[in-house]
Amino acid sequence: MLRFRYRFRQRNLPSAEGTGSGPAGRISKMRKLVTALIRHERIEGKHPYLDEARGYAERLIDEAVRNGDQHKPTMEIANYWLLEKDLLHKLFKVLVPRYENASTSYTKMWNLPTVYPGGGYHMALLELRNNPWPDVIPQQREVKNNLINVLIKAAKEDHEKNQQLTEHKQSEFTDQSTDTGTTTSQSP
Amino acid sequence: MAAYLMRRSILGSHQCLRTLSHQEIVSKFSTTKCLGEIQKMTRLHVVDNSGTGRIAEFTGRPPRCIHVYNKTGVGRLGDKILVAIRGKKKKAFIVGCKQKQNFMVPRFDSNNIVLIEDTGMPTGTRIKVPIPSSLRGNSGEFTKILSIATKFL
Amino acid sequence: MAASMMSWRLSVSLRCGQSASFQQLDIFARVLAQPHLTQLHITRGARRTCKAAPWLSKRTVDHKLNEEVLTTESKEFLKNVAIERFKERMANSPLKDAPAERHQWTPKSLRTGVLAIKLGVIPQWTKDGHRFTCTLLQVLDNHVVRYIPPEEFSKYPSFKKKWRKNIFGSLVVGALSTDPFKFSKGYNNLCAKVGLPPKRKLTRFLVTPDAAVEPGTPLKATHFKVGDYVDCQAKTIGHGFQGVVKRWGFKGGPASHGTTKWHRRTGNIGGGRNKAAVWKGRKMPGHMGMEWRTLKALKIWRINTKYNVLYVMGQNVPGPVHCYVRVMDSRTLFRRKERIQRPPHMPTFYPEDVDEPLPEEIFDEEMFKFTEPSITFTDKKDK
Amino acid sequence: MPHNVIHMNAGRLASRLVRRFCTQAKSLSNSEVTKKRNDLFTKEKARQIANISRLEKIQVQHIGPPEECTLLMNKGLSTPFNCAMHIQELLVTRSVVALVNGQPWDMHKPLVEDCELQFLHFKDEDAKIPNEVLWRTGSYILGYVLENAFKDNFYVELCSFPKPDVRSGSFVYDADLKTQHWQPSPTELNCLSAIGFKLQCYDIKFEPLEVDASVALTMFKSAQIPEIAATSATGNTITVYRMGTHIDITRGPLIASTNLIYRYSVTAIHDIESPDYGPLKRVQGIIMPQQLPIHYWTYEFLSERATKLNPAPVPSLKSKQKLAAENGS
Amino acid sequence: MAALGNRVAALGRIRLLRSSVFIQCRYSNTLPEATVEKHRKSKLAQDPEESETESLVAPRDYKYVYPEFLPDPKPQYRDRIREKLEHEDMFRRRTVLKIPEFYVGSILAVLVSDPYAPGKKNRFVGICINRSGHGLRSQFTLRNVVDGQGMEITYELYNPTIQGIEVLKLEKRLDPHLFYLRDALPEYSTIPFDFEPVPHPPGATIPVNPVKVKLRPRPWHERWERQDLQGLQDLELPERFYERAREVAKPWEKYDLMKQYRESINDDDAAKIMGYVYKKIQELEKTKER
Repeated sequence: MLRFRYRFRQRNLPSAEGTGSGPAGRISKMRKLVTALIRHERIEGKHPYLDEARGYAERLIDEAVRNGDQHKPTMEIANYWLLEKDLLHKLFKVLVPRYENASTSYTKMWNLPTVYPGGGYHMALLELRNNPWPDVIPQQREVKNNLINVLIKAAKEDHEKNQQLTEHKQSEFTDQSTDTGTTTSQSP
Repeated sequence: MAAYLMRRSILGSHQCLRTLSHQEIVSKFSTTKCLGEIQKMTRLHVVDNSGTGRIAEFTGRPPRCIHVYNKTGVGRLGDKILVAIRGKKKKAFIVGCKQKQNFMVPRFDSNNIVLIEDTGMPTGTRIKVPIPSSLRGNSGEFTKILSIATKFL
Repeated sequence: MAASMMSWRLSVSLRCGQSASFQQLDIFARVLAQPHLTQLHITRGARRTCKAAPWLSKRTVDHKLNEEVLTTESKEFLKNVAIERFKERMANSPLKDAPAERHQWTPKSLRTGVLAIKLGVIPQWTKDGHRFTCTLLQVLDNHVVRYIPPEEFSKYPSFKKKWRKNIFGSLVVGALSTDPFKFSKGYNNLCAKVGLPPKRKLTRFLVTPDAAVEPGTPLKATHFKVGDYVDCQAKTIGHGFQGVVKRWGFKGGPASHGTTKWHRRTGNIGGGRNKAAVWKGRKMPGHMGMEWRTLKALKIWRINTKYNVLYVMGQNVPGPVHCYVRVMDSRTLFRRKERIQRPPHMPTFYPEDVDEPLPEEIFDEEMFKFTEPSITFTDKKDK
Repeated sequence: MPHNVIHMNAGRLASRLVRRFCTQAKSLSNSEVTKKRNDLFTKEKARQIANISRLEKIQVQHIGPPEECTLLMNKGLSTPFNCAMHIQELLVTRSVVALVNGQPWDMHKPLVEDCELQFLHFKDEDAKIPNEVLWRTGSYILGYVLENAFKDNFYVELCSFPKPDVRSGSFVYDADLKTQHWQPSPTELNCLSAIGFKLQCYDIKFEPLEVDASVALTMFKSAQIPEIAATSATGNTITVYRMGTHIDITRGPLIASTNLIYRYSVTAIHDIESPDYGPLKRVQGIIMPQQLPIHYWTYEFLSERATKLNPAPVPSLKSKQKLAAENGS
Repeated sequence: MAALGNRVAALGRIRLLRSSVFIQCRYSNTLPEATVEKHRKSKLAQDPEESETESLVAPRDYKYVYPEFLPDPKPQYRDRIREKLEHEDMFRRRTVLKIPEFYVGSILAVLVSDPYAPGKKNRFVGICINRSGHGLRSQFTLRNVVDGQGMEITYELYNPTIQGIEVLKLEKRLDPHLFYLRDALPEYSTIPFDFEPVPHPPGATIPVNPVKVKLRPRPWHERWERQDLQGLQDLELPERFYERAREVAKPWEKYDLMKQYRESINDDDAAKIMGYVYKKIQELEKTKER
């Protein structure tokens, strides 16, 4: 199951490999991109192309994680998608253990600023999760100690204390009421 | 326009030609599902035992629809149509369609008709193939067709 | 956010005539610097506009307010506090009770509708084996947010001239409760007045005063009865700018036979002679879809009280799956006598009205229930 | 100077005591007093600047982003604010306080020796010092609000405010409002809040000035001043802060400018009873900085908590003397 | 003035952001499915939906035994509650009518109520050439040749007029559909109405009928040579047909993982649905035993 928001309809990318390359050109381009992604773990390019390639890469890793390298059809698929055959080893021996217990998507995508004067494309960056490269967005400051969070934390402690108090009171109250209940029931 | 119509006619005819002549006459055109519907110039298959129908089929010139007596121009089950058969105009009822049908209603491999006279009496005395059971709900002239049917499905 | 802050600041400085020796602010110059307030005229007046009217207070707030500054722990705590408070208020609110005065239904009274969500289309069968398709509409978490009586409503700027004055009040119904952190104060307070959490979507129904519902009352699918006829109003699927063939179903031209550049064109758009003009209402290319459309007089075949789902006749309720649909009593004169004999719940259904709780599934009499044995036909003569 | 000693306004305790025992014929008003203090402050500041006869240079080592550098500044004249102006505009606009040799230092307090300089702001990972400084500023501004909010025939006497405690949820100013039976309505509280809230529109600097105890005495006529002065580093000086025209005693530091404020509310006014000063009003408030935009819901939730009576100690002469004695020893 | 500068800069940023907001024009006034799901279980709602009990793990072949329970894979039509209500209806129907396991290629007899038939019943026997549809819409098509006339009837699986479905011969064929029987010789789809039921022991594997069908010469309904069909004999066409078929073939579709994903219910969802079906089916069997 894909764990990112994919498009309901695929982009046809009619000129993926030159004008008129058609669906065959599209899939060939996708293969190159997926191979590059598995090889380098972080690639940069035009947004629509990477967005399409992302789905294929995710599905490929997903199949590999599900079925392992003993499953023939999976191996056939991997053999098709990875143009450089040494990557088969990487897929099954490096990436599968890495993503075995993943609960999120296997890849991440970032929008890059448009270059001027570029080709007018939206650029993007596609990477595998937990790759060895430095983070795309550096680690953010800790916000734990800012004024708002300090105040909220104190309020939370207060709130918990109050709740305990009220619970305590309620339990006393219910004890009394049950007592009275028993006495009234006994009286007749 | 003439060429257009001619193409239509040949398209419509191939099915019954095939049933008749045992694949001797083969249309060179590809066929599509949507043209299974009965409209003007569609070749049809006579399923009663009338002599006219039998001869028409035997000579390789099966009847063709030249008018559909409804508003849409597309003949459905139980519709009355006008056919050209053996150089004459004759009326007929549709008792089986090749096009897609509703659930529970049979779809046939050919467009079947039963010829009737101008008086409304069927020309034949027996229908050789099964006809849809849903036609039994029809009333009026059609009851005479039902009376000569042998099998309903 | 900035704009609302600015106006607030403006009001503050006007209200408090504090004689400070500081240099006075050039407030109006700063207000004019707000794009939100100066570029308004462009956004309005189009047939389809995605933007809210500028005089309405801003609905949502910048997500950074919560995302960048707060820790997840703080966010969770605040959310829990919000849930606790609203639960408490909703439980204790005296407004939930039935209003003191309840009127009888008359043919002239107009009840409120509900704001449902379209779930999809499934086939169903009648008892005589006839197949039909139903649209499923879920009434999800609907509440009456406020009621404005006719006299007051007639003075509203949004009151349209075509409505007769002092006859219809306005009843605001909200659907889908959500946490208050997404929205601005002005928007939150609309619901907070009656102790409700802010609603994701609000809509307004015209009602007659005798059908007014107390604000804070939840509306369920049981607002309607099985066998009622309703109107469904929703926004259709957008198709963008389309030509006449797709938009109006024109025939276009032939594909071949020497045709050049005349395949999907509209042809002549105006007559000659006396009427040498293009008449109004001429079907032309343009934006298709994404418009409010009403489908009228749809029968309610079945109600699921557990999930609050209405099974409404027809597969062509406007809009895609998961769109908002305004469902209200049909205003057509369809089956009027029947309606008088069998009046609807007035002003809405209250659980106190019935002795036993309603069953999970309510069916129309003519409808086939799947628990029944297969349909068998018998001769009419036998009966 | 030990920083975390009692952060109090010496207030006008003495004047209050004096008036209590020697009835004055003439009634005072806050505006008159303010004017007088401003004159004195301006005069004293001019005098101090005139004392610097020749310019001496000091080396200031800046630590932290955007770059580490050494600045050559004027001794006794240049402030951390001036240093920030040499480095980057961001530091000028967002810095709350400076750390000079590891000690909190006002942005507008002149540097006196070679030092290491660091700028702090509210989004720092450890924002304890800026938070406390802001909380103290909140109390200081409460004083400004109370002195300016009332009509001229009410003479508000400010008493003191305790050490800032952020976790208590509110900051406090204890004062004698001369209206014991007055319970402010929510609208009136809003009016009070608006005075503080409006300050954010202006870039008013908080100017610290160290004055001799005698000068402070003429400014505030307080018997407490010598005691507070004794706790200071030199033993005979008092730090006075001016914001616009408002002058108050506090040990500081305070934030750099009023435009760092985002929201400011006076949340509640409680009655308290002091053993030495009699019945007082405890005014409470809450403040948020511009750098931390807050959703109104969160703010209202926090201000609701700030309406509860703050558990800070009630001002009394003995406690002050005791504390002063402890700090002195 | 620095502060003013700051705020103007901030305003500028907001403005930029606003201009870059993507307005979804096609589906306006509509919520994403995830949002609707969130609101159904929201604690702020008047009466939030209870979280579902854990479903069982169904046997692997359930996906093929009960294919009609898998919903339409098009994401824009999917909704959990609609699917659930639909499934409930289907199970109610299954308590009344026994719907047996069958596949494309099996021989079935269907008994239907017919208002016009003398006994008000109508029976048809044929070979199942197609199964399609999802949920209550699921349908199957039977084909037979009666009196030399080929005919097909499409039935809805959950139509209440169906009185009984009997599997006369349970088997599979080599292809997912058998539409090519329309162009085959009639003997391949001729089944007598008194076809004797072939018993199938419960639990046994479903036999696959390896019969290869001989087609009549062209013209055909479709270009069968272009489809990857296993159950056909050599088509005896000139070489140019095969050349053209090779030209238009799309061999990559076998490996187009996203295309397959979009056109089917993914494994996780299918497992969840089939777990629910398994649970319900077991309950059904228990009630029947009693």
